[in-house]
Amino acid sequence: MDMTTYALIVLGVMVLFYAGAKLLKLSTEISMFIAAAAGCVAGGFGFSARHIAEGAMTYLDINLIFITATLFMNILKESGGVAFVVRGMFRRFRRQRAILLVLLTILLLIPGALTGAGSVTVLIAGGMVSTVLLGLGVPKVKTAAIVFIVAGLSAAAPPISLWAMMTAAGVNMPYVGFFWPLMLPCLVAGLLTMFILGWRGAPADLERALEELPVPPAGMNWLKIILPFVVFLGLIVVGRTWPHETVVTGLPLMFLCAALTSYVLSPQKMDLFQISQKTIEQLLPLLGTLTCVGILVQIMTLTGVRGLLAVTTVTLPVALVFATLFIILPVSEAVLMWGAAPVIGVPLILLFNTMGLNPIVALAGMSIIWPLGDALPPTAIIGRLTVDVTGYQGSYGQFLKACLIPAVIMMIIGTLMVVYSKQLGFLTGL
Amino acid sequence: MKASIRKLGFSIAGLVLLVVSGLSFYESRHLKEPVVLSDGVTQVMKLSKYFPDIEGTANDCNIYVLEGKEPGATLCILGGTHPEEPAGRLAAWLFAENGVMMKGRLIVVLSANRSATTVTRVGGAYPPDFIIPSPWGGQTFRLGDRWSNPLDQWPDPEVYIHYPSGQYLAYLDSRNLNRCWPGRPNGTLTEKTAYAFLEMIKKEKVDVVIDLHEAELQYPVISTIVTHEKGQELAAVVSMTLTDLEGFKMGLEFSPKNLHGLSHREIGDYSDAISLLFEAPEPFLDATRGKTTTDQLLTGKDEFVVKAGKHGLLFEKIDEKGWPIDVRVGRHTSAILQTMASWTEVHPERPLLCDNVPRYAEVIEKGIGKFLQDPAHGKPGRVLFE
Amino acid sequence: MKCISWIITLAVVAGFVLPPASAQKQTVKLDQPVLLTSCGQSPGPLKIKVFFGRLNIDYVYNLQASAGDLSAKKKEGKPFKSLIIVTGASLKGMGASKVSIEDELDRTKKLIAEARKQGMKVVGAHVEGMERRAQGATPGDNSDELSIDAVCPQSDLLLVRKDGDEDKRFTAISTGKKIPLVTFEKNMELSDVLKNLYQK
Amino acid sequence: MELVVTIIYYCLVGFVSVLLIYNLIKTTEWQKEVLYIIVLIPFLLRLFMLK
Repeated sequence: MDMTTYALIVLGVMVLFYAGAKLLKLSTEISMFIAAAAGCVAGGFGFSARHIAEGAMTYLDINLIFITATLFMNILKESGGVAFVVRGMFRRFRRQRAILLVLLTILLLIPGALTGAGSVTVLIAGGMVSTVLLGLGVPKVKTAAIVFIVAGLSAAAPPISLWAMMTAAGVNMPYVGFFWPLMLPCLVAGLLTMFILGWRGAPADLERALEELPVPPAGMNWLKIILPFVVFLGLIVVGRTWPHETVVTGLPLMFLCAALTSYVLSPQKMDLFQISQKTIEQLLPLLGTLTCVGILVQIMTLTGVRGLLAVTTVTLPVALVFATLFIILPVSEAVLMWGAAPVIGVPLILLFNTMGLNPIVALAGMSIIWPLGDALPPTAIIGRLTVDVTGYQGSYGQFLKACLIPAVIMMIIGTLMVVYSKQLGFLTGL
Repeated sequence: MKASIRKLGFSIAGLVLLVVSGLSFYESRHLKEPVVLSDGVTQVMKLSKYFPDIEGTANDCNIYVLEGKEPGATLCILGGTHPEEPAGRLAAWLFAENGVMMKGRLIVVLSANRSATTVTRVGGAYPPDFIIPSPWGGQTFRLGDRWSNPLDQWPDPEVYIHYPSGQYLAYLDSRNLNRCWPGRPNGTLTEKTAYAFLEMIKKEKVDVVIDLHEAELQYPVISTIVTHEKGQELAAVVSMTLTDLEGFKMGLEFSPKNLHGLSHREIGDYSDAISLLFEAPEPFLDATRGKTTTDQLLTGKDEFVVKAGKHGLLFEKIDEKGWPIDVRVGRHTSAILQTMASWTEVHPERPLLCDNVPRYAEVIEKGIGKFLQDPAHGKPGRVLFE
Repeated sequence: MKCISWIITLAVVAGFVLPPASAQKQTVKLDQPVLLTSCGQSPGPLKIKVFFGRLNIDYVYNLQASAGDLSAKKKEGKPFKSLIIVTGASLKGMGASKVSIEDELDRTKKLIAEARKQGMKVVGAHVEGMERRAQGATPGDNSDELSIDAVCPQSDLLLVRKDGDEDKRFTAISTGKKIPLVTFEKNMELSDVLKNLYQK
Repeated sequence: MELVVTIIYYCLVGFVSVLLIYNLIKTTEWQKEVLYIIVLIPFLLRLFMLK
């Protein structure tokens, strides 16, 4: 049997088992695990414990970053810090809509940018920001769309963009030079989304909205909120300024230090074990996804399915690839979540690199499009989470429709960044 | 009750997976690779001799010295900088098990980043080891990875900043020996390893250092010598002679001055030695490869990589014959022997001449296994382990 | 084993001593001193440099040589008599010297113009085979071919390793522009080719 | 000093492992149980210095 037939059979088995598992209403993570195990057996490797465990190890460090960053954000929320910021902003700028919208965009971008997860943005800031937006008279469906789109952008925003990190790692490319290529489109698209969807709307009862916002505990102040961020940024700056005089700390420990600072400064007592345990519970779908994606990729690599997808992708007509990026990326994200990065992203970046495009800018462009898949079935984790958190009760179709304009903007920005990546190479600063 | 039995069942299944995989990882980390010393090996040292901080770490590797019958220059071969490129290690192995220096001195390193030999790449689906068949059965080698084992160096930095240039590199590359030159004494394990080697190069007054590598066919720097400015003429002659006489093409590339951490740049800059890096083709590393197996690793045959080649996406030719390990190892042994010959042409007063190591054609004809020695028949005290 | 190394050594020596089978009769003669440079920053010129050293030819090796270098030498009263520009681009090489192919083409254009002004002979060379042609480069990267276009049609002589002319690109330039083409098969034959070219 | 940081990381991995086991015991959904076990494996492999 030739390699193509063999790999196609294994791929077929994997797809079949994935679809079967989904039909049985199993979660995406477990479906991916089942597909991987079935592929391993179909490929003639049996149930290889070594390969499954090795694949599961792939994103251990990224999982640690996830856990510590989310722990930091959760402590900040539990201590009343986020409520303090939202309330403060709303009180000060409730009559200056433009400024408030800019600040809300930035606020929504921060949690996801730091953790790499849009769901963290939704959980940490989504509820409060939607309260403010509703207070400003923005309809519920548009509020939900804003939270979802900006949360997606926050996940793509630097410093942690998992799509970019995972794809870069897959092609041995340094995760360096991504800051501005990711930051600029995220900011632009985020602001456009906020203003397009949130500009219109007669302010409802501002005072009532203010009342609805959670009240921060007494003793909370700006210093207590800023200091943990100072610790985090300070560790990054120190590490970058004196890399050879200081000890290697790594991102998880940096986030842990920030989390502990926030914990110590909190005006109200918190149960650290309980918050940590809740954090793990909250993150289980994401940790599970990353672990199962690692297993899936390992088995795809083992059986040559990754090679089949890669060689098929890199030999496609380039115009076709450019023209279908806006479909391929969100759909791959909807099916595989972050698995889309190593499975689809890696061959695409190989193709762009061999074509002489700038792989960093191209990958940043792709990273802007990927999050759109988080609203699409079968997974739609973040889309559904947003609908829950913002309290939107209309149809899911209406929610998707509300997301359409900003989604098209993101698709256009992302595709243009890929096509003109060479000309935009200066953004990398390399 | 039912739920707790279910939970127990799942937990036991998880435990079995953990134990079975854990045992496999443990075994490959501790697999012993015998080295039967050639009669030409006059001394075996530890790297820690040059930098005691390395002592007791995974990277305190063996250094094999082959003192010549007549004096001459000193050449050092670094195998195993990237253990997942096995032709580099195997070529060095042939020198350690067969080489006899007639003139000059040879220093051979088989596992420059020994830590990286003890782990395979997550997500890469590598086999843990591979067997080179030999007339006496065969020898098993650890496959290894490109980066040091996280069990020996953890955590990775937020971004890796190269010492002393300050160049930003991927965080993973803080565990890549070929991004850590010239190293630093108070750095990470990988940086300390590079520092220790540089100390050795200086103290032993090494004239030429050759770092042996392999590359994926989609990588532009392939089937070539990368040379520091100091070695340009030597490399040009070696490249031309090999292409003319041995039937394989060997290109030439300059070591970029603004790309830091690589052996061909930093060894040349921070010591008196000429630094060269040899690249052979290894389709096993290509992201478009098919099934990831030991067979693919050793034969270099791959339908998908051939398909990528037909679309003009590769920098080296490949057909259904693939790139067998014998061909890749033979390229390295010939290139090293030719470097000695070309060096001697220019420096007749400080010659280098090694005997008993097969060149390209002979390695292909007889296979590497023919030149691997049987540890069961090694003389007492002449069998060591990597 | 010893026997094989002897055979190889003999073959190397033979490469230097015996006349190259494929080298054509050269009608163009060149004078010294010669400026040896590159268009594209590939390591090709190094191969010629090695033989210049062995043949005791008076040369200056400067990969970034400019028109100013030619006029400065003229001012000194010791003008260069011939210019060899080795074509072929090296992405690594150009990155290392922080120049783009456009910079290279511009520098080469000025260099050839100055050489013409001084009445020097210009040799366009390609010595690294098909690996240093667009076929050996990234799809879409035609910098190797651009460097050939910038130099070869403007030359008085083409010096090419035969396997680099697989697609008859240099033959076409030679025929079309009536520029003599000297080819050689083995690298070591370059020694005799250069010896003949610079023989008084 | 590097050793101290490494030890902190092993403690962190240990702590996360405890949390994962705690949640595994607490949860009643079978899919979550399976997922906790899958997620736990890499943490334990690192904790026991196997991978």
